[in-house]
Amino acid sequence: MRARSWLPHPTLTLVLFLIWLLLMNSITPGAMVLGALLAWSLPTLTRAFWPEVPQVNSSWKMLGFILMVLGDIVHANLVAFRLILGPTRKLHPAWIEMPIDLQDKFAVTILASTISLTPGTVTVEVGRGHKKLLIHALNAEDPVALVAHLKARYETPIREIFE
Amino acid sequence: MSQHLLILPILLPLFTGAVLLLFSGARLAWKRPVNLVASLVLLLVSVLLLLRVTEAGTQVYVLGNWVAPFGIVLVVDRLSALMLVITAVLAIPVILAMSAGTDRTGQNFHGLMQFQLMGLNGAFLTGDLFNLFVFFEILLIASYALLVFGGGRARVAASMHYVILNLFGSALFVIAVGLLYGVTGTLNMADMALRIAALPAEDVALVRAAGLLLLVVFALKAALLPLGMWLPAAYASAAAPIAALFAIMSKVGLYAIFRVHGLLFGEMAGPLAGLGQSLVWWLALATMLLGILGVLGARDLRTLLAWQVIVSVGTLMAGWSLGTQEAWTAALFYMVHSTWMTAALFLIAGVVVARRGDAKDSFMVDARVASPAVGLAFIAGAVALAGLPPLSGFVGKALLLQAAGFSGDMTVFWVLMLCAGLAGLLAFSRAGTSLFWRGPVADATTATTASTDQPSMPLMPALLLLAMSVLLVAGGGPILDYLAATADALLQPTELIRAVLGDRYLPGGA
Amino acid sequence: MELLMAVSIGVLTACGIYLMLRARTFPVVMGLMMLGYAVNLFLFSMGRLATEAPAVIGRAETHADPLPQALVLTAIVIGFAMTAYVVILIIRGRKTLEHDYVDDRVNERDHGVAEQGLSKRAVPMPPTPASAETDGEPRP
Amino acid sequence: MIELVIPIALTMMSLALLLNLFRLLRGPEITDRILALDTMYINSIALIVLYGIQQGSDLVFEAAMLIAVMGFLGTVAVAKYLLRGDIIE
Amino acid sequence: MLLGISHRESMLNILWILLLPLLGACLPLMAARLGRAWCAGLTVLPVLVALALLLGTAPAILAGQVLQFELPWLGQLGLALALRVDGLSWLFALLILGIGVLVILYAHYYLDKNDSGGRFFALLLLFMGAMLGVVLSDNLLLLVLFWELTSISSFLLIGYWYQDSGARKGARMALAVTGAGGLALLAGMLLLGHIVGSYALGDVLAAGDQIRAHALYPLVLVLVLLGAFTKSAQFPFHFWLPHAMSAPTPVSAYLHSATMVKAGVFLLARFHPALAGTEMWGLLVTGVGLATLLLGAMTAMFRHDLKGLLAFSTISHLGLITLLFGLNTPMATVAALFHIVNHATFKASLFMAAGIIDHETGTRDMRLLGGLRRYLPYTAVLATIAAGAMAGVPLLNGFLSKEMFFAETVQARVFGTWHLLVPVIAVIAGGFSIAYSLRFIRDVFFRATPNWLEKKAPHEPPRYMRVPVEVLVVLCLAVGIVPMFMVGGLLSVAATATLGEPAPAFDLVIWHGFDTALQMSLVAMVLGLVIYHFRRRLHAWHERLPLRDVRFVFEAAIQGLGRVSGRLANSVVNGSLQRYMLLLLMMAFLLPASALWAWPHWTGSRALMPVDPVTAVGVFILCASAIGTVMTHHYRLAALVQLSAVGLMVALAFARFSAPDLALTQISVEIVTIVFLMLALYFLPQYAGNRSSRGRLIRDAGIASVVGAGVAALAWAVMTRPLESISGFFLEQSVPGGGGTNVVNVILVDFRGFDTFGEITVLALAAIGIYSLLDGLRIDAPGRPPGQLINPHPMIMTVVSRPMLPIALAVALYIFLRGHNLPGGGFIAGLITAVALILQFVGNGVNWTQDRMRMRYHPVLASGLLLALATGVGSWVFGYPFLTSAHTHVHVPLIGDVELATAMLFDLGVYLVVVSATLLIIGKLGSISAVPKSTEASH
Amino acid sequence: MNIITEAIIALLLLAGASFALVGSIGLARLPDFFQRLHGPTKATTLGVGCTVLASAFFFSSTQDGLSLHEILIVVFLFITAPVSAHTVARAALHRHVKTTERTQGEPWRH
Ligand code: NA
Ligand code: NA
Repeated sequence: MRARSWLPHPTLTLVLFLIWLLLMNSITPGAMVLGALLAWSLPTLTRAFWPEVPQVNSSWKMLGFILMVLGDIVHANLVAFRLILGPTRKLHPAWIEMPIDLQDKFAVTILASTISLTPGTVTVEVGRGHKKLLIHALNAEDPVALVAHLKARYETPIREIFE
Repeated sequence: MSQHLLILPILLPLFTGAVLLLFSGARLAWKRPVNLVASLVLLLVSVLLLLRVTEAGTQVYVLGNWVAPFGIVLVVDRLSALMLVITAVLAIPVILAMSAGTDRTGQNFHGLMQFQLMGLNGAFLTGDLFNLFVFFEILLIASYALLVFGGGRARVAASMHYVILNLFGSALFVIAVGLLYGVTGTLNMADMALRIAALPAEDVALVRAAGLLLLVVFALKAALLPLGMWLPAAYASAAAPIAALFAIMSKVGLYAIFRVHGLLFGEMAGPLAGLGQSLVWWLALATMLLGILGVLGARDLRTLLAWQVIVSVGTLMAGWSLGTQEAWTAALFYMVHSTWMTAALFLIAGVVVARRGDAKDSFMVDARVASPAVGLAFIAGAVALAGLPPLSGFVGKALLLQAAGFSGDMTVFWVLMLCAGLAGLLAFSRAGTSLFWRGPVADATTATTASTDQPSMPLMPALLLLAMSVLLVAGGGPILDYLAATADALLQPTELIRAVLGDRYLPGGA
Repeated sequence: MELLMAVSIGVLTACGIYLMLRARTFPVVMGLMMLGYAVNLFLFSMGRLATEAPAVIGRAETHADPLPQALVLTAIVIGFAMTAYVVILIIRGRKTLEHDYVDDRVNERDHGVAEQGLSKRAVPMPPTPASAETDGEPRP
Repeated sequence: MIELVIPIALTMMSLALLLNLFRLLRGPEITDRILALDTMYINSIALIVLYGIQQGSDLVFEAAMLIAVMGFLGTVAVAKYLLRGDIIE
Repeated sequence: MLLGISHRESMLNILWILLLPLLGACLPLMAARLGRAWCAGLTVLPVLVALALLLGTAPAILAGQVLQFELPWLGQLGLALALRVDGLSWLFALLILGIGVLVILYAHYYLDKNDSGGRFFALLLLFMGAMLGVVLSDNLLLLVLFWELTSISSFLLIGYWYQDSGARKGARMALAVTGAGGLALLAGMLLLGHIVGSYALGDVLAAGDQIRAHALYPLVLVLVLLGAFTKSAQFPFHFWLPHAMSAPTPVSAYLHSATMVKAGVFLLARFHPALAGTEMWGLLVTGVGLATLLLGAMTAMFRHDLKGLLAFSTISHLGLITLLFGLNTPMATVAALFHIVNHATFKASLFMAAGIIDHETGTRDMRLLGGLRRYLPYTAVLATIAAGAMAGVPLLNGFLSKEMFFAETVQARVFGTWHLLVPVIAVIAGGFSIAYSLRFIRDVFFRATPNWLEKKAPHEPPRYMRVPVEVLVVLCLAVGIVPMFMVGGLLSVAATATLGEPAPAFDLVIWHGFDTALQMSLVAMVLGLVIYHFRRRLHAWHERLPLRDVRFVFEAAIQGLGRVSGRLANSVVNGSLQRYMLLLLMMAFLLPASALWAWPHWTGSRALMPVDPVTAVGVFILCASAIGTVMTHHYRLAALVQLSAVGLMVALAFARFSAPDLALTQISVEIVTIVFLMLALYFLPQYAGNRSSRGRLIRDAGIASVVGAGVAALAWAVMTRPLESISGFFLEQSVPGGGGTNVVNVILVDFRGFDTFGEITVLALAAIGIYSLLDGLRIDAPGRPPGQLINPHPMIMTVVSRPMLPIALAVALYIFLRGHNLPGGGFIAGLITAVALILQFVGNGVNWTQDRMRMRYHPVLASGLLLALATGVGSWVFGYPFLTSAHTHVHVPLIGDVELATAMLFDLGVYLVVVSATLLIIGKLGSISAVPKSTEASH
Repeated sequence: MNIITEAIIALLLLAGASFALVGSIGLARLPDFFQRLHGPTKATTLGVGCTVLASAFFFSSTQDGLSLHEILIVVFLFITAPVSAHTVARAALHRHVKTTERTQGEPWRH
């Protein structure tokens, strides 16, 4: 869908505004005016570089997803702690192919990044036409179960948010 | 407004260069006159500055209104003004020669030329040691681009050596400047001179080390043996007008030695006075010897000229290391002469190359340039450069020999000077007979490599420079008076220091 | 701490110089970069070392010497420009000279040879990346 | 308490950097070295931030942020080079 | 009164005598188009005027006056445009101009239609002017100046027929020998000037005793004599002269009779008062003259070429004159001057005659000629008379001076007990002289006419071509018959001028009794006839001698010199960067090391910082990565990765030691540099095996370590010393004067904004230079790594790159805005922007990105520079110097106080330059391997 | 700064350093490249996250006003770290970098 020309990326504008406030590290009128100006002008200026605008269906869901991923990161890191420090012979590394149903490139990227961020798995390759992901798992005793887990926990919410 | 005249030799080329860059897609028919007119204005400015310095003494320009030694100052004294004029005079024939078509063989010549002038003028004007480094880098990077202008195997190969050695040289420069700052706590050269004069005894060795390191850096640019080996290949391979422009490049090193070592290690410097002179003396003699060998062995004109540059470097550095007023006067005269005459002959070599087609300027191929005008110009240039009368080389050489004096330890110098003349005589007569007298008439249009866009090369720019040689001889009296005063001022830098540090600790800012 | 800094400068200088003495272009460029680091640290250290003393007024009680820092900044930028130029030059050299040695031993001024671009020294073409598996390192 | 913890944290970070160095020097694959460099970059962020806390000054914050924003470009460039040779085409 | 003072009007005349030929040299060049007659006519005109002016001074000169003219020129050098006409210079000037006129006339007929008359006559006039300069100079340096000018112009005259290899070689040889002599003369003159304290000829001539007593006298004498001997073709420098015969005959007639070769003996005469009179003078001058006399005379006998014979005869006669000067008696001087005149007349006419013969028969080989009297009776008579003068036949001028010469040789005591050597050799040489003169006449004009000549039937030359010969022969006769009337007065004033004291009384008469001289003449005559009689045997004997043509020897020597020199030079400058680098390194190390050798103050008094273990680890990593880079440098990619670890550690070091700006800059630069090197590596081999020997590696490692240690020691020495620097001012003035709290930034954009200006210029220039280097360059990769078919733009990278652009731009703006007060600034902001855009290149490709960027880099680059420039120039409006900054606080509604500094505008210029330069480089580099747009796959 | 804040900061610092260290240990000791990849990409990222959070707490409590800009580091890192991990892994995959024999499955390559 085509974005409105005066506000091509509303979400990006919001994000930039927040980033600007964070950068200034203070909420002063000056910072907000400048930030608003920036948050509006930068996406407009760089529109040519990002023609296809990802559609965010639900900001609340996205927030929830982010929090869940953060939680997973912390939790999984503790697991990784054990795996890395433990005897390496007990690891079960595996190549896993994960079929995906996402259409949007942006959504696929979010999925791939999420998988990479959560310990134990790294997205190594995206299949042609992004129909599948190649994942390397550090310790996957049951690859099939892992794929099911990843699809349920990450792919489904992402699809809900973006498609 | 007239107080800003001092900075114009830097800003004018910068502005012109930037404008040429702004319209980099414009046709050469527009760029050429812009470049030329800017250079003519530059010449005017330089001459005005020289006149002003002659009348009113050393001039100082306080950049950013921050007084020395805190801000950067530009200083125009007799030496700087002289260098400005030499450079501006040189620039005009170079631009004229390039504008005949060689500027088509590469990109952005006209812009680069202006930036080259900016770098050179900045180096001649600045009174700050680190700023000198910065301008060195400007003039170097412009020269890198100009040296390889037009491309080709020889240029690329020579360029590689030139660039890499100079990058190393720049690193050494930074180390030396850093060291001097670390010990003296200042960057303004006049201030540094005062601080070196009052240096605690235990720090003298450090400053001595830094001074010698600087000498190495400058000697690299000046192409003193054993640091000058990059030069023959570089000069011989560059496009002829570029090689002509490069005649000033090796003089920048010499200028820096006169300026920096004259100021920092002058008579005020106590134990450091005359730093490096005795060492340079022997290196200079070795340089002359090597140059003589190269001149004798050269098998084409541009290589011959490149080696002739080495000879003149040796001669000049020997003159510097003599350290007397007479010697410096003579060296300065010789510098002016050799810059212009080297350039003139490179321009003539360009004409020869353009006319001889595939034979280029090789002595080994039979093809003669059948133009009496070119031949005459060549003779005049050769006479001047070989130091034969009645042109300026003879005067320079005689002055240097007189200044060297007649004691026994000057024997080697005398012998080398005379041998250099003889070698020039032999080599140039060989060159002349090969290029102008031997073989069938050369016809560039039948050459296999020449295509329709073979750039032409006019003789007139070279004639302009040759006329300068006549001027140097005919008007030698006033010129020598000026140079003698320059040498005096270099040996007695107090006037300069006073001009720079008049009221030392006034807060600046607008 | 001064000793550590001096050692760093020394090691960087030594490594840079060793690389600059190599016969091929790329190591020389790496050597120049390494020397650049050394020189920048050297210049920096000429203002003496200071800790907890950034030269920002109001943000610390004492201030490190700001002048060498400014000089180093200039030196870094110039070094960056020069590195860029020399890197392009060696690429150009590789294309024009058809080898990646710093020396072109073909005597250009040897008449007639230059025009034909003949090489007196048969310069061995370095192995192409295709034949140099995993950047040439021995596999474990 | 913080004064006590920071040296410990700094020591652990130094140790981490040393381990990265080991991988950087050891290889064996070029990708190992790239990974080691990437990790060094990220660990440096932590080191800089720790140092900032120790000094009580956030003047070095931007340095850490720049690594976070731009540091990965180097890794990406080298990795892309390995894939294609030309990283921009 | 010996040195009379001149009249005013004649002073200017002297100058005109010199200037007319010199300036007149332009006339024939301009008249060349009008035809030969105009050419010659316009050539002779200034010479005739000059001659008239000279003759106009005759009364004064004959009255013993000295005319002088002086114009100050290069006083600092001691060079003045000072001229003098005294007896000696008048005599020479007369010869130069008089014979010059005849030669011009002769040449007009001699030159071929194809020869360029303009060039010929111009060079002739130039040469004439130079010769006049030599003889008229009243200043030593001026003399040298004209002396070398004669060498140069004679080079051009000898090489007039340059298509002929012999002419070229002969010209070069003449120039080499006489030019070298000229350099020696220059040295000699400088020394003389030093000894006397003046370069004025009068002063020098008056200081003879002082000169002879000076320790440098031997050196001066040798140098001056080198000049004289080379010019006058004295043994062993005589060899150039015969080869100069390749010149057109008028040139030979001029150079080798009256002018060029006479310059040498002129020098002996001119400096006689200053240099003569010592034993050394006697031995050297007499000895060389004697050797030359004999050698020349003997060799002339063996020449088959007419001009060759005349050339060696010339050498011989110059030896005779030299010998006379060496004898150093007043009468010998008179004799020498007399012979100079005589030789000029008869030798010029002989050369002209030889030219006529050559012209008419097409050969000069006496073995081929004969019987020409039938065809050229008139010329035969003239030549015979002239040859008679050369042989010294009574009633001809040569006889008189030869008699005087013989008489003087008997008196010679130069060689002590060997004094008889001089007359004996003189007689032998006289014999040879008679023999070759005889041969000249008989073999050419008499004998039987060869067949080939009969077919050709040569005839007499045009009427006026003979006139010069006639005039000269008449002079030979006139002087020979009425010598005192003809030249008595002139010789007297010339001798006076030469000796510097009144000339001895002499009487030139044809018959002065059957004295020793006449007896010697008779012996010589008999000897000559004998030699001529046995000439065939002598020739046969001579041909068996293992002699080599000097020209080939000389050429071989010169070429050998060139080869050896070239080889030596090229063995030093051998094109090896490694060598140059090593030498530079050694100089850069050894010179400072010499200053610091045994220096006891390596550690200063400054309190040291305690070591912090984390920093120690950092230093360890830094050093280990650096060494790792070196160890793996053959595996370029691996080395590069380690190198960038070094860069990272350097950035950390800056952060650690209170330089946040530096840390930011270092990191930004580091990342861009890696991208850049990766781009570059694509075009270079990835792996380069080791080709250096082990010894070389160890040597290099050793040198590197020593230098590294040196630099470290320097750093240590400085870091441990207290510093009293100008930086306090910056800390004080940063806020009030510069309007910023970040002192480093204020220094960059204000206190030392000019440095920054330069720095961005360098960056811009690097970009332009790179653009030029890469322009038109298209490189196919040396070979692609495996997997080349995979998608060039992995989706994840592409997708992430897009939001990163606005985010990074926001960061860049933030960094830019805070720069003046906090770490940041235009440069770093520029690099961040560049990185954000590079990311687009990497993620999406060159064409995709450039389509969207629509940025023309050159104009942006220029705008950046111009903006910075405009900011700087702006302060002129307010009467402040360039780059003077202003800052103020502005209240903006909603936003509050905003601090505005012009320095920020300057920083914006920096920003623009950095962005455009970086992108220009990266974009250009990326595009040289890029597939053309049309074939790029869409994605 | 009260004791609780201080404790939180200390805890975060220790946790952060530990994660970073463990990540680096993984990089150093795991047997093949793909396994080593897991250590740094995440553990280290989290380590930085904790440290940065500590910094945010620290500067919020020592200076007036909240200091949240540290969050930006985490944000940027979470955007960029997966990309670098992905590209390096991909490069390794296509260069046929070996894995230990016990690795299950086979990777596909384009
Ligand atoms: Na100011
Ligand atoms: Na800054």
